Amino acid sequence: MSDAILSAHNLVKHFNAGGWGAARKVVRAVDDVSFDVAPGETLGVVGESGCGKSTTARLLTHLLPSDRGEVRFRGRVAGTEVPLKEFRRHVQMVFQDSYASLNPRMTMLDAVAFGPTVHGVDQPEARRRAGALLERVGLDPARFGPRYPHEISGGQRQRVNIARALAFDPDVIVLDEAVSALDKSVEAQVLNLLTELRRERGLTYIFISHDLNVVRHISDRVMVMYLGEVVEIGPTADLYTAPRHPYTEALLAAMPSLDPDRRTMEAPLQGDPPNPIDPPPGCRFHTRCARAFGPCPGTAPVPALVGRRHLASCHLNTVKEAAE
Amino acid sequence: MAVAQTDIETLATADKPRGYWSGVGRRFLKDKVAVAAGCVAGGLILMAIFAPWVAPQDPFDGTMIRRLSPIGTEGYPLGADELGRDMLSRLIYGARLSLFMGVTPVLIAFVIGSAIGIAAGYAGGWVNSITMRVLDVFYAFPSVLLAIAISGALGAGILNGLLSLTVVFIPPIARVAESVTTAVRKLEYIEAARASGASAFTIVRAHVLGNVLGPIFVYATSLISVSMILAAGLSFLGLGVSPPNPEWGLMLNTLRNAIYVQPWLAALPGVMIFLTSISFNMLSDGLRSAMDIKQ
Amino acid sequence: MLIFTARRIAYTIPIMLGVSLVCFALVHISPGDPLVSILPPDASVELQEQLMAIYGFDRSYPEQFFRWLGRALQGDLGNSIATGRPVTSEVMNAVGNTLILAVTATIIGFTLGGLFGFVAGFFRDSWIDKLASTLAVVGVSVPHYWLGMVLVIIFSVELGWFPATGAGPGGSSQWAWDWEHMSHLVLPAVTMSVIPMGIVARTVRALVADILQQEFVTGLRAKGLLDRGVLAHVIKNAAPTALAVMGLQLGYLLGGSILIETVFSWPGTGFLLGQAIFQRDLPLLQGTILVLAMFFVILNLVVDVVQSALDPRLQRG
Amino acid sequence: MTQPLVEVSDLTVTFQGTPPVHAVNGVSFTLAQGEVLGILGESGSGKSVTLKTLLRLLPERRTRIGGKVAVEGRDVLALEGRALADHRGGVVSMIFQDPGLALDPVYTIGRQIAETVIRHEGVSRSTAMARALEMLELVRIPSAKRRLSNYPHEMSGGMRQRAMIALALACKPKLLLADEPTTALDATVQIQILLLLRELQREMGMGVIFVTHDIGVAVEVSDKLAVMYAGSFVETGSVAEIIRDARHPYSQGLLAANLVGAEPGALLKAIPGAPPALHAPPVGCAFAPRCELAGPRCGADPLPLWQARGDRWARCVAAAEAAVPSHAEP
Repeated sequence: MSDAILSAHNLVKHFNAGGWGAARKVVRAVDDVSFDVAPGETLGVVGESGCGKSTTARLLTHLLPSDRGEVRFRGRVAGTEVPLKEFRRHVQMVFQDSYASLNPRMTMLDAVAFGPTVHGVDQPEARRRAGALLERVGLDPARFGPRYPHEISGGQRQRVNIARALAFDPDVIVLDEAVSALDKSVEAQVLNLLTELRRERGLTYIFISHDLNVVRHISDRVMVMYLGEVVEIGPTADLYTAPRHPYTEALLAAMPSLDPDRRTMEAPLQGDPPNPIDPPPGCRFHTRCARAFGPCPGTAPVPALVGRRHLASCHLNTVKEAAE
Repeated sequence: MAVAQTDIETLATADKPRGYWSGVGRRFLKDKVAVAAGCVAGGLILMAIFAPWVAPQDPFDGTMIRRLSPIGTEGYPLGADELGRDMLSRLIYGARLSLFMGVTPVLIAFVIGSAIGIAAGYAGGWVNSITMRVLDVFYAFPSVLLAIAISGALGAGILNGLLSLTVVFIPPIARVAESVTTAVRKLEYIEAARASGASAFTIVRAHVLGNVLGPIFVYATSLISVSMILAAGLSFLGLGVSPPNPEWGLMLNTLRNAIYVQPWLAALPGVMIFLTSISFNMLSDGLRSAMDIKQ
Repeated sequence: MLIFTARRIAYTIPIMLGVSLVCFALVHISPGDPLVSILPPDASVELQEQLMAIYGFDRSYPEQFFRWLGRALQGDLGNSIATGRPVTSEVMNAVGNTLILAVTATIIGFTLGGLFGFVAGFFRDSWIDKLASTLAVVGVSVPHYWLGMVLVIIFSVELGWFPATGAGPGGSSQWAWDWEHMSHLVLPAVTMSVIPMGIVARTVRALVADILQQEFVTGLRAKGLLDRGVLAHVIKNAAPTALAVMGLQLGYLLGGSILIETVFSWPGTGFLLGQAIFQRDLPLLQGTILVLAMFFVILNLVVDVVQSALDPRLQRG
Repeated sequence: MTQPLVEVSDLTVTFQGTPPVHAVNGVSFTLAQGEVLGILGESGSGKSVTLKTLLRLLPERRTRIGGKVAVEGRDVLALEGRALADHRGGVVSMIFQDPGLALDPVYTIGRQIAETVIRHEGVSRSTAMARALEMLELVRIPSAKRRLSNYPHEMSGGMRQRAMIALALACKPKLLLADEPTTALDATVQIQILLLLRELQREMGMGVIFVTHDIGVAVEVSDKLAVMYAGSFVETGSVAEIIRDARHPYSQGLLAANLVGAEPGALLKAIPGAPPALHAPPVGCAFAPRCELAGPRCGADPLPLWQARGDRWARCVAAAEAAVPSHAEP
């Protein structure tokens, strides 16, 4: 898979959560995360709060420095082999909070035009391009161009944020819960826009969301994270129909059923996701896993191939005695 | 490719785009108290500028015959001071030094304090920690004490007074600037700007300054009132401005011994300090709510 | 809690060091020779050098600082140039008087300010709120030394109810809790209370208004609490912050009493400072300011610790 | 016919201001004892406002409420003072979207529950504390006894919501109002809370009104559904009827947007536009500007109703016309 457009290699990010010396608490936000994304594909990333989705997004886009590991763009290490400024042109990001992601003192046209001017495009040309992009995301530049963020709706703001990312003519866009704050009917509009743009421009998406329905709809492959680690990654259809990690199973079973005759009868997991400060040893999921056995508390499972492009980190797939 | 075109949400708000400042202006003008306070403050400033034209008498010209004439004396509507100088003219001329001594330190501290605070706030990390710890030392002095300590050590004089007040106001302004900048720095539009590949300098210029200077400025205006009281207080103690210059705090000091003779005359300069201080305070409150800043 | 207290104390030490450095520097930013006020104008160069050596002014700044700090830690702040008496005893005598004034003023100011602020915040936008807010603005805008003069004019000069100056009959500087002394306390304490009253009223109003807007208040109403039940919750939520503000105000008053003490000739630290400035008595100025600033730093420490003990939300460890 | 638990007729709620907001515009429904109604709508549809009216939690001075709201036959809009306070928490109680905000941060969980019990039942403090413990065990909080002395911020999100439920049910209310109680929770926690609510509802036999924007959540807990748009119910029916046979174009669009039966990767059938701002009460069908079936008749006031049963109807011209021959009887 050396033809990946973007790949993460053993990314690690820990945060200090206070305390000194032996009592020092460390949030293991992202711990040894590796994956790659093929050109033109959409990789969905799912997981609950504290699983490290958003930190992964910021590591991928180099908005946060990683403690260890590297991000490669077309096989070249970002930050060294690809200068950061160039890397940023290729990999863009859209955030969850459409309002906080726009400068309240900047008009929409200027917000979209800002990026290209940073990369040396002159002001009139940048504004012309910005106008065209606003048009493309469905906002009349004459009406919306001179507006400020508080004057437009959440859906419109998120369109502007998408236009701003597009202004770099990027190859990859990381969407961090980009549609989660929107109302369902508006969310559908923005999802459609994303689908169209992807077809039109051959974009690669990394689509982070807690909504398994949306991820299933938009992704080619899905990556499931738990407490800072990747537990399973595979083609959407395989992963949703035949998950190979008990946590993925639980997540899917926790989805409300949408069928009044077949309501969920039992919660797949009890309690809340544990705190990523000092996660359990061995398999991090073993404390909540109904099928935990011998090796789980002691040995951390390694990713194993369980199908075509389908990896899962679970002893159930690799250890023989699990069959009994 | 017109599919998305049909999905557009209708425009929810008014049809004319409005900038931030026009909204602030509209809200401010609706606030009658703030507008009135603004008019008084503006009037005082004009009075200071045009003192020679407004004042009926020479503020330095006194004669012992008129000394401590009561309020309402013919030709001297507000009476005369302990050296027989026209009170009204001295109050009018007093606006010059009093306003200058009150406003200048805040302006200088605004420039220096904002620079320190914004730099520390945007840099974050240990740069921030060290800067803030140093400022904490100055915070460990009550502001009145610090002002008096410094100008007490430096001795009387306009420049020493200005200097000590400036030193007093830099730490609080820097602290506000730091907290506002730190809050802005964590917002996603700054992350988005970083994701554009812009340099720190460009980001501060294009995205940070516009969003932090407003709140810092409003905070600084709220200090003008404190500064007026403190500046006059220094002169009242014999620091700051020296005689025979007309300055409200100094006038209050020299007239203090006259409270058994002409009590209300002696209190007049304080009325001016109070008026200035309260109008700047209300002006600042009005600005704050018009700009929707939570303190 | 213990860990927090220990850490907070550890954090205070560098601040104290910085504060003493600033106090030390005061003497050295002062223009002219620090000995000028005690030397006779025709002093010989020898005498001058001799005195320089006695006071240690001939050494390097860091050396002077640490020698001075070492002595200060042992309670020796030098001698007053004007009176020749030890600064420490002068300051300690005055601190007691200032404390009486400041604590009384804080109690008056906090009671009234808290009441006004609470009522204003609870009945937001009513006429009571407008009145209380106006009083608060007046409180923070009024030049308190002038207010002191006005009170003297009204209650001493015009009505003759209270004495205008001093802390006791016949210029006595020994405080006692009798009527003679208390009547001297009334005017300065009321004058001084105006500052914390305004600030406390503003803070409490904002605090109460903010608490009332939080969703848990809707939750309290939703579970059927009556107004007085809700009130109890609001008070408990507001108390830690309000008490912290009160503590800080007490500190400000201790340090900021100089103008009011000057107006009323109250024999406290402020009055002492006024004398030091007037006579250019730098050791006295330096010592008084150091003691007051240390008081303030320690008060801050106590306020922080008490606040974190009272407020379960502050999970400091 | 027995008296319904809740009877709301022609409820209107207007927030005064410049401009005013007509948040609820003529909502009517009834809820029987022990029934669960899900109200489904997007932000600004007026679903939470409708809910809060049942407890009179809207700011009195800025709100105009019209119509009739009765719980157990008592006129809620006429309650004052102590009677209103007895109604709140005693007869009707509520759980909120974010228990981290809805619980008092400086009181322990035990005290907050006990306080409610003392207020409504006048029992002693120790009896009330015993009840609090009982309630925490009922909502299955592990080591409940220890949790009594916890502050809200010391608990996880799911635990806090359980504690909120314990608080709401402490005085055995007849009606529980739930305002998006699982929206802020993680998926695996959400389903636990939904199941708990379902179970407690069945055990205690109370009526529940459950407001949510998530169809899946509504399906898991509700018997009946009402779809709300621009301050009005546009369609009601049993859960199965709404999911399988939605008649109102907005309900259909909402189902499509929730990806019910959507083909992966394909474009969705999205509703264009955005909801109206409601500065004036809507005339005719508020959804018409976004509706592909809209015609001139959609401006009619009152709008024609398609109705199959008392509580199975849709307020839509197109639905009414399409169904005229087959659904003649009420």
